[in-house]
Amino acid sequence: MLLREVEYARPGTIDEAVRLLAEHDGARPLAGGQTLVNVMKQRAAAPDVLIDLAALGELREISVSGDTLELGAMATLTQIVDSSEVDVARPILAEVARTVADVQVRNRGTIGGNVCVNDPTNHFPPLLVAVGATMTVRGIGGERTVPAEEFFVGVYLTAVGEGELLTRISVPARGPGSGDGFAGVTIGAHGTYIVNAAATVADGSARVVLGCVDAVPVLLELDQAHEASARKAVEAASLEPPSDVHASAEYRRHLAGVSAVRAVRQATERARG
Amino acid sequence: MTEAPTITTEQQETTLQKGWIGQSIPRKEDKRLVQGQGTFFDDVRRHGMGYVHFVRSPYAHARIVSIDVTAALELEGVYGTITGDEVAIHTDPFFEMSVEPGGNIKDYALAVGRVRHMGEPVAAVCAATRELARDAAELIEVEYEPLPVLVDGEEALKDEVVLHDDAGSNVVWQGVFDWGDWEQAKAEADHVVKIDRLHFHRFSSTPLECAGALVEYDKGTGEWTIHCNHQMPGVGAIWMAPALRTGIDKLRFVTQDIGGAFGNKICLHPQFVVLCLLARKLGRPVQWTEWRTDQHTANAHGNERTFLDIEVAVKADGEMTGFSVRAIDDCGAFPRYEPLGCIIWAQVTPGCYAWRNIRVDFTQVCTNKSPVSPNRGYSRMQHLWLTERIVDIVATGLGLDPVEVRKRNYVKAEQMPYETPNGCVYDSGDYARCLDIALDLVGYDSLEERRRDAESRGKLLGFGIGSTLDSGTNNFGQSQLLNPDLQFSGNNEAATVKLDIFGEVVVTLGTVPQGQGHETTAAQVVADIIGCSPEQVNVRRGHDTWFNSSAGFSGTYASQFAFTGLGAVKGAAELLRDEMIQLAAAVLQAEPAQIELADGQARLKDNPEAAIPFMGLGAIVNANNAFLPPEFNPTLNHRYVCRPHFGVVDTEAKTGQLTLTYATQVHACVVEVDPDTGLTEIVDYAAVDDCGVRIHPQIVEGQVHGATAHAIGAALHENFVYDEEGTLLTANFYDYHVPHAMDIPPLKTGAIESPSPVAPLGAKGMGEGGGGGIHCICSAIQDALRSGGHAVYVYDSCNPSHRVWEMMQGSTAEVSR
Amino acid sequence: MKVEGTKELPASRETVWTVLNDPAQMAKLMPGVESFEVQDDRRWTAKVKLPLGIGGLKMTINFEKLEERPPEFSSLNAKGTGVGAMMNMTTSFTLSGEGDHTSMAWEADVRIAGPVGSMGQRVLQPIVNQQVGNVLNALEQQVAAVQTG
Amino acid sequence: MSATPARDRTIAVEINGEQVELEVPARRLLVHFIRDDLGLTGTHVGCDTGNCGACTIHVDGEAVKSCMLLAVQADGASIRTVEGLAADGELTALQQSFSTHHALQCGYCTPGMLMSATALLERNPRPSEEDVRYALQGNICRCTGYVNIVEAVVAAGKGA
Repeated sequence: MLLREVEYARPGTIDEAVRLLAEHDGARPLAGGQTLVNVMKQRAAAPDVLIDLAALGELREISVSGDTLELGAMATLTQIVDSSEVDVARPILAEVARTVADVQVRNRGTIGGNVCVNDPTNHFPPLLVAVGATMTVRGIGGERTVPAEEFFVGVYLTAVGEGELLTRISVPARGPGSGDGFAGVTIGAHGTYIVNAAATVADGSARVVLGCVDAVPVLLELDQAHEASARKAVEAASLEPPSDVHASAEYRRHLAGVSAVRAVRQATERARG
Repeated sequence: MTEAPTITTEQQETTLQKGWIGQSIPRKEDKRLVQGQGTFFDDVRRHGMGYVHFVRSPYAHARIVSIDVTAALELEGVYGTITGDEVAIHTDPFFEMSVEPGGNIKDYALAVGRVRHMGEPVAAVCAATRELARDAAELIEVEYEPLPVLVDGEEALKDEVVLHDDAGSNVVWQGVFDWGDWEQAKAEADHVVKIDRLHFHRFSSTPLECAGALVEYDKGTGEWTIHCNHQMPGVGAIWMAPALRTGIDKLRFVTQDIGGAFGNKICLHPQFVVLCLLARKLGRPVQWTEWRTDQHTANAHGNERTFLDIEVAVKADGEMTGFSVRAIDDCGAFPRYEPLGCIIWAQVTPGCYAWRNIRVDFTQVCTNKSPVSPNRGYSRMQHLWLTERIVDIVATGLGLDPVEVRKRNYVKAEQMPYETPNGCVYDSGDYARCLDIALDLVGYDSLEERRRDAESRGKLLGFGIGSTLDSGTNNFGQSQLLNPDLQFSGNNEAATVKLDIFGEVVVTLGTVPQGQGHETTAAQVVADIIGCSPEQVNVRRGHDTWFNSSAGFSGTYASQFAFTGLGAVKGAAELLRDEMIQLAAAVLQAEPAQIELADGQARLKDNPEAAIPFMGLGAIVNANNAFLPPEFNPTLNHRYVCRPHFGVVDTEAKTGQLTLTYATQVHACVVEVDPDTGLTEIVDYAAVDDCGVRIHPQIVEGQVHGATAHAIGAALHENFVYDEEGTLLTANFYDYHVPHAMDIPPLKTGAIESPSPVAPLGAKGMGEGGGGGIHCICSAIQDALRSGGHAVYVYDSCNPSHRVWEMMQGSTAEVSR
Repeated sequence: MKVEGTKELPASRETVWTVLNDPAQMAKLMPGVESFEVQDDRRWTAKVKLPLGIGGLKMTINFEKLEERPPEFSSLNAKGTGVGAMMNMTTSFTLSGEGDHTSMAWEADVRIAGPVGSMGQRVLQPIVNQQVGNVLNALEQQVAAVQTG
Repeated sequence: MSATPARDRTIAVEINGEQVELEVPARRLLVHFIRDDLGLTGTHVGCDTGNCGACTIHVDGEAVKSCMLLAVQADGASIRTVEGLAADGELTALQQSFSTHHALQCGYCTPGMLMSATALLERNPRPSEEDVRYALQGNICRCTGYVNIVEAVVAAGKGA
């Protein structure tokens, strides 16, 4: 409950934030803090300097440009739930955001934080891979983009390097005849996922992404958006999920199949309209 | 004796009209609590206080090689430290209740030489701020040498790894209870149903407020004041004073508002002794707040119990005549309140049933897990789960209807009061009627229709019943059935009631309320007796040893407030009433029989104009008493100790009145299991309660709701699971999932009232419940899985999705007949 | 938790042995080493910060060589102390192969005690796998560097 | 707020309508700032992982868990705690409803529940039972089984 000593700064611009991150060894960006502060309370991880991104208003913006939904990394989950842009462009994001933790956490927790933490049970890593999101990362030398598929590197590890900042997540708007689904099994209603699966269906094919079964989201591309092919793809993936108190590896493997099928079913139904 | 019970359901509510008693008046506690004006222990501040942080063992079992506090002491703002070595010098081990070998265990306030469970405190540090105390705790270097770890109760019996060298065995207590004639019942049975193994898991009520205290030491008097949330200070003092080598008069416990306790705040004496030593050593008030992870790893788990080699004697017509079982109770690293759990279950030996021949071979062992402590439904819940599992497994195995088999075997209303094979007396009740109401509430008639509907949606529907008793008012004499040398028997509770100068009615309690609304119900009782409104009655918040209203067993536990707590209030109020009448008679120059107390006045029954307000009575005695005759010396200040009568237990036959009142709770539920995931959803739920006279029906219903939510959590999620290294895997609310608002289905409640013939107000204790929700959910999951073609018996009390799924894959307990 | 595997390396057993048994070279294999101190030829200490996205996990790790049979087998014990966690790892490797090819069979038994052990169970396995992967990649590079250098 | 990292900060917050300025260590949680530094002990702590919601307060009108924020993060914010609900001593309809419906037993979770429910009612003055359960998901109560809490909030919404 009681944190180690830490230094705190609240820069006013993104450039300043990036500079501070680069200048200070052991500096971490602080977004909503709904994971980071908790981890610091356990003293499990202890950043030396927190760079609070709260004052960077531009990182909170949600907008649509052309066929792309642009989410500022500091957009809160509540913003995403309430956003009419999200509702029009890619409603699955709001639908999933609505089931993350609870109101209080959604009020503070950000989409950028959710993906940068990359806890294997988090909602957005598999979803963003499924929808083919692109992540924009800013460093002292400038900006680069990383496809979501390459963004998640390991447990608690992403492509965001030391001294860098995730600034924007770009999600293609849902096209006609396409559909998204999300399914899984949680511990209690809206609780931590034991296994989850996100699916997008377009033109008869599907992308299914499994969460909680490996260090990073597992992408399965299906030629045919069928429940049976989803089941087969999960079997073929020879998953070796971790065991814990909530699920054995075997049970997780089974749930991966069930979740994939359910997500594909939902996505297919929606693709049909 | 027994009036026709009244029935209430959600829709319609009728209550006994007896003045204030029986009315759901607004609680006196609420106004402060809804404004954040309650005072909980962590809200108490003192000048110069220091914050304490415990250094805890990361290992489940290890030898402590060395502890170095130097670096911690060098940190600026650190006031001091304490280690096990100092504790061993300045205190004696806590009193143990067991006979040998458990009685030889040495339990100190901090680990001495060896740690026996993850999270066990090995040292403590006190500093100027909370954060600094934790910083300093990190600087205390402890070197451990890990030892082999024991996490399984059955394994413990082998004594290959022994936790306590002083005991020489992991067995704390062992004994056989043999009532009736099991062998004969078995010989005469038409079926003997055998169940190899059932397991009741570890969980606890995890009150939202963790434990803690602020302790002040008065050097001049040698007295400690402990501002805390201990729920049983009477017994806490009995543990602490001898350990601290002082008298009970030197320990003052003060509680105010308490954020729930459920039995989990009974075994706080080890930490409190450390605080007492630190307060004395450092010469300043010290404060300790337990954090959730500490609470989960090292405070209070419920007893884990494994039932082996169960045999049940059943007649051809479905009558069950007895059962035999071997029980292994795992109490964790230290017995503390144990081995009382080895006997408390015997208050409900036959459960709700008329079994006459029961044999229980009971063993309690230590393992490298958190010590246990009483937990809502303490020890009886485990046993009631056994009886309900037996009934459902027998019914399923023999193809009997679960409702019919219950009704056939329940103790009948006309048999009340009913003496159990071990000499307990079920005072009143009508179990079959409670069951009928519960069935009605969950729409039992339409069950098969709903089953088909669920199947059409790919779900397996199941129905289950949990019939339980909440035995209230502990006879401490039952401890003599475990250890005949113990000098404990009976029970008691105290209260005072006084009338002050301006007519204030002030009540103090020995009980330690934690949400049960004692201030309100005590005021209702006093108001009815002395004739005023509950608003006029000021019931002091919490417990204070200096109130002089505590007795040896003071506290709030064992579902006994309605009996002992209110019994004490009633006794004191009646003494006050009698004196007020005498005083009024003297002043009004009338006979006492002519006086009535009503509307805050003492007046002549036949001439209400001739009245003295309470203020007048209070002023006469306290401030204007010169005219009273010398031989008449009223005090208007009365203390009463309620001492229930149990009689003496028979230590040979192991029989006796172990408790006094038996509230009934019959639960019924309908669940839907998802065969693809093993997830269970509760789609209908009803709890029917019969606790005799309900002083405050709304509070009673609230307790029923709360006990049900605990049971639902325990049945589906809450589980303290250890890995083989003794690491607790569910040390926080992430992994130890307690139900939130979306997890609890709408609960239907019903009630009947079978007044207790033995309780002072006809009211039975009922707060604990008997874990009815666990029983009925296990029962319903079994029904659901069997309806899906899985020939399984639910063998564990906790059934999260993975276990249900595993059962569907074919793993189950062995049952034969 | 036990993890094991084999790694094929395009170098002689002697080269691989040298890399694995020289504390200074070994330090380069481990992730997030901040300082490294050699007590004697059997014992050394490293201060590491495991680089996790949520902030580094700091640990002081004491290594002790248990057994060695050059150039075939070596085992060592590593005891790590960090806040909220105690790590205890016993690891060993067996080298085989001829000429410029070495096959390394390795195994490790990792135990984490304390609150982090409680909290981290579902991620521990992937994290350990990940760190092992890093170590093996680093080993490959280091071996290559020794060969060319 | 400065962009130079520092271990201590002087922060200014408006709390229940009053302006406060105080130096705090950067590591101090907002809940401890509120309880220990400001003495507003109505906000409670029930866990150490952000699950229980006993510490729920409003920051700039939104319900948040004050154990998952640093005090320095609240610099410049407007805060409302349970003490700010019945500022004039007159219970709000929701507080009254909690008492009427016996929506509290020990009262420890109550301040957080009230803050979550108040935030809900401000956004949605007539919530359904389902809305209420959804909005209170982040608040654990171990006494009531939530039945009466849900009832109390629904009733407060209906103006009952």
